[in-house]
Amino acid sequence: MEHKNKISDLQSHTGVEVMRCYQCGKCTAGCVLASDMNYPPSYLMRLLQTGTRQNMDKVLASNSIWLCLNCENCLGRCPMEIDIPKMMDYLRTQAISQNKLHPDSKPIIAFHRSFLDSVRNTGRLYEIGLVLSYKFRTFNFLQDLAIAPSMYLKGKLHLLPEMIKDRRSMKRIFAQTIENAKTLNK
Amino acid sequence: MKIGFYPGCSLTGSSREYNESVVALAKALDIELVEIKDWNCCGATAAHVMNEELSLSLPARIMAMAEEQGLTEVVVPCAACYNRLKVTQHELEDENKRTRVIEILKQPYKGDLKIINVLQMLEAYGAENIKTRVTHPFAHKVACYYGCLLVRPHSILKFDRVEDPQSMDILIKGIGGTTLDWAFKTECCGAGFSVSRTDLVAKLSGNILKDAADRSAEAVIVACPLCQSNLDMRRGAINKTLENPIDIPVIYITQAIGLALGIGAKELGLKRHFVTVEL
Amino acid sequence: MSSNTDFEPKIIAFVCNWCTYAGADLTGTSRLKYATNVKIVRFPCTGRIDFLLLLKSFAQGADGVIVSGCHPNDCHYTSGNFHARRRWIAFRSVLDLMGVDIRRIQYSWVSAAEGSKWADLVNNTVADIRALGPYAEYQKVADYLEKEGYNEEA
Amino acid sequence: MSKIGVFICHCGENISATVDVERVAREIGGMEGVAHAIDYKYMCSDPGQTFIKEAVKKYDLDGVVVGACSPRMHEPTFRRACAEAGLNPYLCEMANLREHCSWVHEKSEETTEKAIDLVKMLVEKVKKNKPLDSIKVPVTKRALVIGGGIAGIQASLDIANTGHKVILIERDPSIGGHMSQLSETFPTLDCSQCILTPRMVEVAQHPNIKLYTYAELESLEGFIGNFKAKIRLKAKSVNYATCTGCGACIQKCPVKKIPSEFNAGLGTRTAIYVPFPQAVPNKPVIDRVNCNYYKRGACKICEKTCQVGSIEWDKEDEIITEEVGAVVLATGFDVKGTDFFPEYGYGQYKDVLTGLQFERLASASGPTFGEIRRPSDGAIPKKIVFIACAGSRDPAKGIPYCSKICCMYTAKHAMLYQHKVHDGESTVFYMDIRAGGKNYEEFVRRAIEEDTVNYVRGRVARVYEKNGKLIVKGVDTLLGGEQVEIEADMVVLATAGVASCGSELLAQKLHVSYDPYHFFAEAHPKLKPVETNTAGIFLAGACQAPKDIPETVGMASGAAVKVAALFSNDELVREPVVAVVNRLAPPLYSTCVGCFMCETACPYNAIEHEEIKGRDGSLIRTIARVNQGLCQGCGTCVAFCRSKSIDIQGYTNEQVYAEVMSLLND
Repeated sequence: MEHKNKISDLQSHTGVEVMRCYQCGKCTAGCVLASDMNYPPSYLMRLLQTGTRQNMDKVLASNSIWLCLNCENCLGRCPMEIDIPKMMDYLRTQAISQNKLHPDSKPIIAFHRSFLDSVRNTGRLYEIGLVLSYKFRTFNFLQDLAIAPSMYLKGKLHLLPEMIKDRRSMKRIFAQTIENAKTLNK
Repeated sequence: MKIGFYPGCSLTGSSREYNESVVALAKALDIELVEIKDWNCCGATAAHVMNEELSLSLPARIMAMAEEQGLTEVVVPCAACYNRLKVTQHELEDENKRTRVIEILKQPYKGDLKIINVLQMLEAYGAENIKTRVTHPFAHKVACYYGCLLVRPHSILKFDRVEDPQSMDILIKGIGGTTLDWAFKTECCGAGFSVSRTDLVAKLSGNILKDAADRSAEAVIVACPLCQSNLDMRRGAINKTLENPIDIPVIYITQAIGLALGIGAKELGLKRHFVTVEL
Repeated sequence: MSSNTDFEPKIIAFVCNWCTYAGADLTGTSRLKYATNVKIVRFPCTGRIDFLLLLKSFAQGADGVIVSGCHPNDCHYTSGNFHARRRWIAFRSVLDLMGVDIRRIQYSWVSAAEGSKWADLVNNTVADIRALGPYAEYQKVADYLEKEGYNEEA
Repeated sequence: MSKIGVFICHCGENISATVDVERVAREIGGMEGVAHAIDYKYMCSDPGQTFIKEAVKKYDLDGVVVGACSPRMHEPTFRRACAEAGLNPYLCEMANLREHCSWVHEKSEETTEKAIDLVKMLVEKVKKNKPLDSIKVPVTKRALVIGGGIAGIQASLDIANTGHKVILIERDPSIGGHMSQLSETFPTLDCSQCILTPRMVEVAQHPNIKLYTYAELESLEGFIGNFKAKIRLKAKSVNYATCTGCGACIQKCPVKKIPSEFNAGLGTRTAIYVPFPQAVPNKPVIDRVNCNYYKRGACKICEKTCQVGSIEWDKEDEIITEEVGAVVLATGFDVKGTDFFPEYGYGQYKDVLTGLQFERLASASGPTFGEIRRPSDGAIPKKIVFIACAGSRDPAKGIPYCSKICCMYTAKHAMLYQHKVHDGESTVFYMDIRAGGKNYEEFVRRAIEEDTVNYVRGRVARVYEKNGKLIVKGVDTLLGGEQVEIEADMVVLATAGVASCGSELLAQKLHVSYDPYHFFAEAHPKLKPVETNTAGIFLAGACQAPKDIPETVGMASGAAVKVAALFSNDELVREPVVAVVNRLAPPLYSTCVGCFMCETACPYNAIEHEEIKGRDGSLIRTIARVNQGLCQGCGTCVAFCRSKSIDIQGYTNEQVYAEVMSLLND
């Protein structure tokens, strides 16, 4: 029974039918990061098919869902047209809300958060700001120090952020979406 | 020819040479680009990964602004932005999602905007028409690199063919270049991991450059700032992973065509590349 | 539900010759026992069954009716059972309109290999109809047929 | 007032043990319209039947009801008995007192009463029965076989050997089909052509077989036993009456670069050509699309070289009409080309082949004379990869079904490769191995264990070329999804088997139904695998679904037997259980209002439009008429008929109402 519920649960949230997967492995064969993942895509689909809590936890705690680049090679080639990237999106939000995070996710989430902060505050991406706030999140100060100066010299970095006029709408959008969601999860 | 224009953040920052070349080329081809007023960031991978509603609302606002401005067609040079806008448009065909997003935006959204990428703009303009304006034939053997975001998901983007696309190759041939049949046309470069997982970017982008080099490409042609910055700005990190370093430049399709039309290297922002461009 | 045990419902089964009739034969050859209340009328195919005939049965005092033929795609005549099923779906609304309790019509598929299924079908239907009690509103149906100017001599 | 005889059988004790048969006979005897009612131990026995015959005569009965076993068991027996006594057999009915009563109930009042009800029901029915004559349809004892592959060849020979005439049509210039293209056959590895060509010759020489090659069916009219087939004989541009098949013209033909269909595009042929050396007939045709003369009005070299002047430039297609009694469809299948696979290079890599192309490479009569060589550079591949399920079981590509033969021929290919290239390495990427069949599993195991073929479970994501090698990116799902990359010299795709082109059109010409993939549909998935739902048209081989040779041959012989059975009598006798539209005297003609709901209901296209004309030939109205040759008697039309004008003999409204009434009125 648990099995059934889990599956239908996944489907209602993503519209993805994991039971369609017959484990041909074509997704894994074409995945550029499969070899770096705890579980390559097809293996991950199989874990989901079992529908057991242990395996679901395995998936959420794995680095696979964070290493997935959503390049959609898998979807493009899947004979059963299973939208694995969409499933990955869902699994990531689940992993965050259940706070089951693989260490590999830390820098990635940190980057995304820094990115979004910048967008929230300025309406656009403020690259120096992004890199700085990312570094404070990850305490990885040395990274990219090498290229930053030459980026600046080549005019690829602005010291001051570009701001959009209607920043209030940005605040509103964030407040009603991601921040709202956070409070819900708490 | 007059058309709406959404540069996106990277074109105003780390990839401004792309912006410069697009603008210069448009000018040379008498295409008038009308920038969307007070446009915001599309949210890119970050929003997509972190929160669905956010990932829909940000692009929705951009398109709403364009609609408000009375634009019907918008060219989006950044492949990432192009992908986000197209996918959002598709997702918002769903009644519930659309109403929800509209209430977030507090601003009307019709969703009938025609979103095209740079290749489509040039296609529409016509490879033949471009040919007639060529003054300095682009006589180089190059590898056209499309990446993921231009062609996938095919069911939504419906652009070119998902395996071995051709549109960029056709344009290059049009300006006197020869294109390689190579293996990594649509393999992922690591995209959003540029900062967070430079190691993986080095690995993936390395594979791509290696194949291009093995087939003795003089340059890699791209239409995506993420691909470009990964293959160009990250070249140092990439070369660390390879036995023998690769020095082939990575230039934008707009720069290649610009050169063929006799536009200056500076004007096209070729000086801004990390890997020196001598074409 | 109040089930009056002394009541013996009259049930007619309209079955097709190729699947259910043969299935019922198999019930016999396998000596499976079931209630005597059901009597089989044989048709070439459920597609042949005119549902006004079912109404007539009720009007004449049947307490329940079974319609059974081949499984989908197994129809001896390729599509008769589909026609029957479609007609049955349309017919149900008519019955509702007339206040006939559609639980009194058991629509089923029994293949030539499903002897035991036939026995179960009969027993369950008899139990259900018995629970529903005798069919009293048959006059209603009779009037309806009257109004439709319908008679079997047509 | 009818005179009906009722005969209750004890069936030894099978009925009498739980049913009081004497009481049944007694009570029925008292029924209105029953002239005679008895019970007896074994009604189906000789004495039993004699009782019936005598009673029919003695009481001059106009109806008989036998209360015994299931009519599915003995209805023919008792109807024959009645007929012998001079009573129309269709006035005899059976009440099923055994299977539907005595065997399924305990001994009791109710059981006996049910038995009485059942008999009464049939008595009431018989009162309404009408004498019927079984339908007789004349049979043209000549069969049309469409398709000259192994299925068509087998069916033709089997029918011809029963002494009946066969017309075999083949759209290509030679018979032989796909089997003639194969190298060795699984699981025995015997040479395909060695076992096929003798059969091809036999067909050509058989006195009962008329062979039309380069011919296609134009149209088919009529019904079982009485078809009219129009056949298009495509212009060969060569007079076969005079042509000796010397082949001089082929030697001289200047157009030499046409991809050879027989070699699956790996070899070339000329514009005037014989598809392959063992072709039957072994005479050339001119391919007008590629011939210089037909293209630009000049050349005619073949004409000059022909000693006997057989070239006929102005020959036109010819339409002939043949009358046949049965049709066997044996149009086979096609395979998907490599260009169907974007991820494997859209067919742009010369050394990515289909299974059929590999057959040609492995075949002694092939372009490389049986040596496995790369089409690109003629080198012998040291590493070869076979990809199973290429297109099959792939809903995204529109082919969800399993093509069935690929697992076996892939194992065979790998085996042949290992036998021919001893230092070669072969890898097979598969999802499942489907080796159901006599000695099939053993065959696959042999490939794996003895010929050391490397089987890897997983699909291949893509294939691309790099410095002359084909890079195959696959996966081993049995190692938890470990990626496998192979630098291969040749890749063979076990491409999906699909319906042969034009199947849909042909099916529509013949009014046979077909599945979503254009394979022809059998009449019943289990019990009528070689029949179609159009009486008189049968199926053989892969036109129904992908099949291997043994299955195809078996099916072809099955179809042949059905045809022979049909031809075994001069007239087709069918139960008169068919629909009829009532006819009345003028000015009514019929209660049919011509709405043709029946036509929409009929699965057999048996409803025809009958025009009723006045003396002056003016159209009065159009009503429905049932073609009794096509009608199978399902009666769906009866339920559809608004005006109750169409009815089905043996199950008329009158009859079934009588039955229902008798069950309820007491």
